[in-house]
Amino acid sequence: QSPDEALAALANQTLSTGPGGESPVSPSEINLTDDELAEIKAMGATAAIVMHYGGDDWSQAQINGLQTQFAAMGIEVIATTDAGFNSAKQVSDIETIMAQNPDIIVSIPTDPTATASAYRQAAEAGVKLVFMDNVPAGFTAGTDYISVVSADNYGNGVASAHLMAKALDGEGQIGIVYHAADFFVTRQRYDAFKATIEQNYPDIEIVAEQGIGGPDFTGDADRAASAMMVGNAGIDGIWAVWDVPAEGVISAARANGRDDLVITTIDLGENVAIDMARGGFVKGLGAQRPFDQGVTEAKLAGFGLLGKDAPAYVALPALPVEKDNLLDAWQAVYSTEAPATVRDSMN
Amino acid sequence: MSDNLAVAGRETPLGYFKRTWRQNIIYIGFVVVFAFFAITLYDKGFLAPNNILNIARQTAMIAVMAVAMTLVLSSGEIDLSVGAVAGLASVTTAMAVAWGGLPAGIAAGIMTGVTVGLINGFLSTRLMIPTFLTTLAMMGIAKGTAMWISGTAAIPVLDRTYPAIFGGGNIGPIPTLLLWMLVVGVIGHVVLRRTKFGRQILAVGGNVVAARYSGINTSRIKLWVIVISAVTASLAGMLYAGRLQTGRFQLGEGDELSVIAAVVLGGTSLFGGKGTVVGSIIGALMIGVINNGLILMGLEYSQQLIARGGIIILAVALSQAGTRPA
Amino acid sequence: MSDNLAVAGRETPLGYFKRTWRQNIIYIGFVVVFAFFAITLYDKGFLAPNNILNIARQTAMIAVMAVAMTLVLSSGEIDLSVGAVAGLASVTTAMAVAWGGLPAGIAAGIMTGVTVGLINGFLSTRLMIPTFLTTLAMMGIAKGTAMWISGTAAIPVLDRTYPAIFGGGNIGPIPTLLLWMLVVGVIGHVVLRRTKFGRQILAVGGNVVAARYSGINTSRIKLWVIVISAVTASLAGMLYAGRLQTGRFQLGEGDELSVIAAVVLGGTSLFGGKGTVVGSIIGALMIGVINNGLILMGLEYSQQLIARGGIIILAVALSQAGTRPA
Amino acid sequence: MKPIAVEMDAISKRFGGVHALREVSLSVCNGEIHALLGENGAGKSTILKILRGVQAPDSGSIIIGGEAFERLSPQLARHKGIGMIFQEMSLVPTLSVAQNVFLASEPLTSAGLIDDRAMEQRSAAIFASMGVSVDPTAMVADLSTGQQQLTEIAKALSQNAEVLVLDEPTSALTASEVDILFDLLRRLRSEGKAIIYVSHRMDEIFRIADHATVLRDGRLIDSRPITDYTLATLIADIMGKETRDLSEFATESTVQDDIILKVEHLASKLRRDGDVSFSLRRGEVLGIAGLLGAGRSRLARMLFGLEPIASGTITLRGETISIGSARHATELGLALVPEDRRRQGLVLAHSIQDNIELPILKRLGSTPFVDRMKSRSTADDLIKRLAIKTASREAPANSLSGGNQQKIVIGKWLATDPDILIMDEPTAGIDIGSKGEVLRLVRALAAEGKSIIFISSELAELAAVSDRIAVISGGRLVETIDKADLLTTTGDAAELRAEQKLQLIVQRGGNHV
Ligand SMILES: Nc1ncnc2c1ncn2[C@@H]1O[C@H](COP(=O)(O)OP(=O)(O)OP(=O)(O)O)[C@@H](O)[C@H]1O
Ligand SMILES: Nc1ncnc2c1ncn2[C@@H]1O[C@H](COP(=O)(O)OP(=O)(O)OP(=O)(O)O)[C@@H](O)[C@H]1O
Ligand SMILES: [Mg+2]
Ligand SMILES: [Mg+2]
Repeated sequence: QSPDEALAALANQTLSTGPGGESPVSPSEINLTDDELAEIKAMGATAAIVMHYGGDDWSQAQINGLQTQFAAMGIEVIATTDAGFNSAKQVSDIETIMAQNPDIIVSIPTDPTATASAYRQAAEAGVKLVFMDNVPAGFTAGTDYISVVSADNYGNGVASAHLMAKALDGEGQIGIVYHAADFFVTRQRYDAFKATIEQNYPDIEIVAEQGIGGPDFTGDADRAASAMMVGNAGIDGIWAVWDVPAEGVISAARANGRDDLVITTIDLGENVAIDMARGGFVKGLGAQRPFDQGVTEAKLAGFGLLGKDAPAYVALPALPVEKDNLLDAWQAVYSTEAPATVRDSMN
Repeated sequence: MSDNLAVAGRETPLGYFKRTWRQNIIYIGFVVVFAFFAITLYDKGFLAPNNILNIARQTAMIAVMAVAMTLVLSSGEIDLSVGAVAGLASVTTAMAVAWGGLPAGIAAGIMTGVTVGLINGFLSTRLMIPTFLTTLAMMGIAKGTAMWISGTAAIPVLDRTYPAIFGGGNIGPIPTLLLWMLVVGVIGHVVLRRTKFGRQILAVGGNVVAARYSGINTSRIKLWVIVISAVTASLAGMLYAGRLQTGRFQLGEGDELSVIAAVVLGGTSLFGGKGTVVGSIIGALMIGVINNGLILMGLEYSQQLIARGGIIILAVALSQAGTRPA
Repeated sequence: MSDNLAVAGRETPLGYFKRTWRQNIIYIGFVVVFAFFAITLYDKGFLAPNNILNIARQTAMIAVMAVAMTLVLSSGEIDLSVGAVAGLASVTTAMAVAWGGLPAGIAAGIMTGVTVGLINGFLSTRLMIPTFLTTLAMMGIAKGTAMWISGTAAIPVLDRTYPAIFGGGNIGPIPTLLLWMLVVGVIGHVVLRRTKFGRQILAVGGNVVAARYSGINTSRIKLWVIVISAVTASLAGMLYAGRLQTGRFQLGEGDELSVIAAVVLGGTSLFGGKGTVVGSIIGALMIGVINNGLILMGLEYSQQLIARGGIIILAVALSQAGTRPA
Repeated sequence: MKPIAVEMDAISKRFGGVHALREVSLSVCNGEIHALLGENGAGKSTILKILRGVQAPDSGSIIIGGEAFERLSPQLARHKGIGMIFQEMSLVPTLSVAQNVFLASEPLTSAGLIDDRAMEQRSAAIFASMGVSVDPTAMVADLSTGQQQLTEIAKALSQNAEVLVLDEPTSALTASEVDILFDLLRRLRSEGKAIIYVSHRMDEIFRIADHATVLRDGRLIDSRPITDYTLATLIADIMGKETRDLSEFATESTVQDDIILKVEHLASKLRRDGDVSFSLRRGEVLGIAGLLGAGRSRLARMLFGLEPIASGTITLRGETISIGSARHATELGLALVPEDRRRQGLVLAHSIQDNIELPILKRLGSTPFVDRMKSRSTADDLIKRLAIKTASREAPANSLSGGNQQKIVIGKWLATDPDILIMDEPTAGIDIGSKGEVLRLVRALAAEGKSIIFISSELAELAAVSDRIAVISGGRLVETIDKADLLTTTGDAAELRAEQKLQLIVQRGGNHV
């Protein structure tokens, strides 16, 4: 199987399975009728968005999607919080929000165990919970929460691996810059990338791995990638766990004069898009669809309000992005046209 | 950081107020901020008993650490490792509870603090390395150790009693976290205000040479203060573990700045010699109230950050209007 | 933070060394650390010219901010907002470059620093709010503003000249970042050591009352120092923007601690009155060398954290062995 | 009539409830040395600080060169030619001597940069012209109190001021430095400079001053040419009552037979050429004399465990001991009134009570808690006993006048009720009335069977209070003189002669060298 074939196969399948092993449902199946919409509008419901980390385009697009869809459903967003990867802060955020008795909370847990009791309180207070990507420990779909919408992080990890292999023609030395914390989403990407490379591409050797801890993920990645290039002169490619660290890897490659370095990553941020458009270091990335994901989550929250049966696990397929499909991919990811900065860089 | 030429004599109440505004500033500021939120957010549940208890719960760990930090700053030192030590202690406690139950967990938490404190103290008082450097280094060491022994994963606390004692439960209507905060606060206040040890801490921070000339064993005092700070940070970590039923290296991350901010806001000098435990707790609560109120207001995170900074400055500046030291 | 009873009179070289070890410690420590890595990592490219340049490049922003921070700490103040201001300046610069090209970008970056500096300075010197609080509040405000105006997104810098000047390019074999570091360092050194302004900074930090009695306008000096720090932080932000061809609120996040650590490691007192710019730059380089060396060693992130803490302590303690002040 | 250099008219100043100055006027002429006198807390430093622009008056005006000002700033005062030596030395401890001397008036190179070399040379020249040796490159923090005072003097001189204000410039100086300073002042007077001089040493006033202004409780009492005064009338003006002078303390010896402390061949680790041996009996006052930097304070520090000892033995109550720390020393029944009240004696920002409490914490109750009642009564007792001028024991130490601060330092150590009390320049800055009080106290303690080591640069009081006087030179104890040998005759004249005799010995570094 060539990388291209593998990528084509990916487009129509979702590799992740739900927390309870549920097989994924496509977001196209999540729909509200006009009557239902009117019913929801009449409720005057309120919602809160509780994020794990707000510092990247992915989070913003997700919030955008949620806000857009909630507005369409006549639901007021009364609070938005950012825990900066800190579970204690997230628990506080949930508690604080509970003072306002929201009807809906859409959230991504930083840590499935640490935040469980706070979500449990919310669930017991009758709040409709919709999760992104991951679910607190011990929660069962249908009773404790409505549904979880996943971006198929595993699938994206696989996609970025195939893209790497494609750009390297299936052989070479690569390095990995991963997130040095046991965080569900980034861990899935890492596992997927590594497994895909190891199983499918025996001629690609992983010669260096380096974790980064933040909060300055760009700088951390810059230092890590620089050291990889110094320590392994023959390194051909570096994978970064999301676009913000990837920018650090770009900067390191530039500084070290490694114009031939191949970078693949996950998440379609503006900067990596520009680099890709210019024919720079970023040869490919696996994109999530945060805007659609947000829209889907908002709709599922509506299911909850109506008491309508919702699928336990909804997943959006991974979207492999290369220079060829960059502009279309942008449209798919953000529901807007790619900005001029990206379009102009295409030539 | 500004030089107050203090005023003395048989002074008027106004004069007294002028002289002590830095001590009182926090109380005025706290009342102003609280009143502001109570009015603007009265329909959003800010004053709901549960929300007030939430603020207390969310602030408890910071407040507990702030009590010890008051002693540290009063003695003219600093401890940047508290947040990381809390994280480490949450991990060691959780691992020990899983292994040997409640007593093992408590012992592991406390021992973490004692060990870290002795290392910090030894480096600072024997090798004369400034505490800023020792505790900054310790911040990395503690965080790294916590990541290492836990494999960066969360360690669940399955024991039922542990969370009930440390941070999870309630006694009657009162959260245990609130009790911990009160107990630690009262002890800290009495120690600093009423005991010989407290007097020595302030003297060492106020003028270390004069303290030595007065027959005070200055390095022993500093050692004790540093150990107390680390043990208290561990306690905070144990409370985190109880509250979240999890030990994790990220718990407490970045708390050092919040803790020091609470203490300085409370009127304790960064330069030593002056400290008030009650002020520090109010300082911590004020930060908690601001965080809570801004979320309830429905502000975005970026706006919350801006507003928080602005409110802190306003609260300090307002309480001080017309009381510029001569 | 420890009290050195220094010895005076016509002293022996050893006596001189003993008295000044805190100033020299960093140089010894730096050599020790560098030698250690040069030996253990000689087959891993540590000494490769490119790696050395990488270290310089990665350290440049910290070093630039450390120069100004040396002045700030010398004057007895502190600036916790530098990291966030660097992030904000990277955003404003990038936005202005996109809007009006290179000159607009430079103007926007500098203006960001001037504005922040004047606000910090005004609050600290007119309203007498301790700089710890003003700059902590400003840290939140600057970060929030950067997030807000950029919508938390990265702002790409597409202009080609900008990165060449600020941080991206090389002049001959030398990275411009290295030049920036050297230029700022030399200016900072001369200002602190050889100008009246620098002398007044040290006087204000050493004894603010004596400085005022000597006819020094102490609040003007402090205001200037605070403004310089903010402008330098903005410059660092502009360098970040040039190096990464992006403005982003997270750039520089957490740098304040690294910067202060570099300065304190360099021998500047947190309590004012004593500062060395060269030491601060060496301090920054030492942290850079340690970070780089530990990654080259192939340690895990958690192990790096532990080792970094340990090495800093060891370096300080070693350089000091046998020179305990009496 | 000489031209008036500066005039202060009806100056008032309050600190909280304290009236430091009430409508005080002062006018100083060119070519005149004008003594400003008054007991501790009379308001001398306050009016001078107003003149120097570092404090603002509540009302009144300052007239310099015909121009009237409501208040001055430090910059303006300096610009108007007013230079000042502050009582509480205003040096930057982290800068070198030369850097302090030229602070805010640094010589510049042609490139506009500070010329440190020139600064050092010029400071060295100033010290040379003063006839003293201070290393211009030394850190001020490392200087002894006396050397700091010389630096402060050099700083004021370097400014070439028209009006030179000296607020107790000699409190840490010995007779020879005082002589040098006086020569300098006379020269400046002849150049037409106006000099304001504050001192509690009456002999100095009559030697140098042309005119005297006396303040009491913030009020102007009198201002007359010095020739109008006798010692008795001047003291009466200052104190508001007749006071006895120092000779009266030459009381009966209370020395007992048993030796409580014996020191043999003591040398400091920081100065290994030292050699001090003496023995101290119960009930004895041992005076220590010496030139500036002779090592008197060093001896005190060694005995109190604050400076490491290179060689020699200390035998206390018949037991050879090594004193490891000040804490240990206090436990052994020693006490030290250190010479630098601001650096070593007080936590300036803390209250009087808190300062007094520090060395006696052990005694304030047997629990870990401080017995505040007892602490309060101790503080009140001492405030009364030493006539410390303060509104309350809660006032921070730095709100007191210099002399009153010094009294707290003495007080806090008296409260420890030591067997051996070491006093290093205890009367520095203390007014003439209180000085008598302190000396009386010392004799009273001796009568109780305590032993006292009394270090002083003021030979008159040394002669008055001591049973024996040890002379230290270059770290060595070169001579011990019995009081009886100094006082061959009785009465006022003999007192002076004893003092002169003593000075001769001190200057020569011993009789037999
Ligand atoms: N900063 C201050 N705050 C409060 N009170 C002060 C302050 N400075 C001086 N005082 C008070 O003003 C009065 C006059 O003090 P001042 O220092 O002028 O006395 P002085 O004549 O110089 O005494 P001494 O001979 O002891 O130096 C004293 O009662 C003192 O307590
Ligand atoms: N706390 C201290 N620790 C170490 N050395 C000191 C200290 N204070 C002063 N010195 C140094 O010791 C030298 C001797 O000073 P010392 O105080 O012993 O002499 P002294 O005769 O008492 O002089 P003075 O009358 O000036 O105080 C001084 O020149 C100074 O450099
Ligand atoms: Mg005075
Ligand atoms: Mg002396």
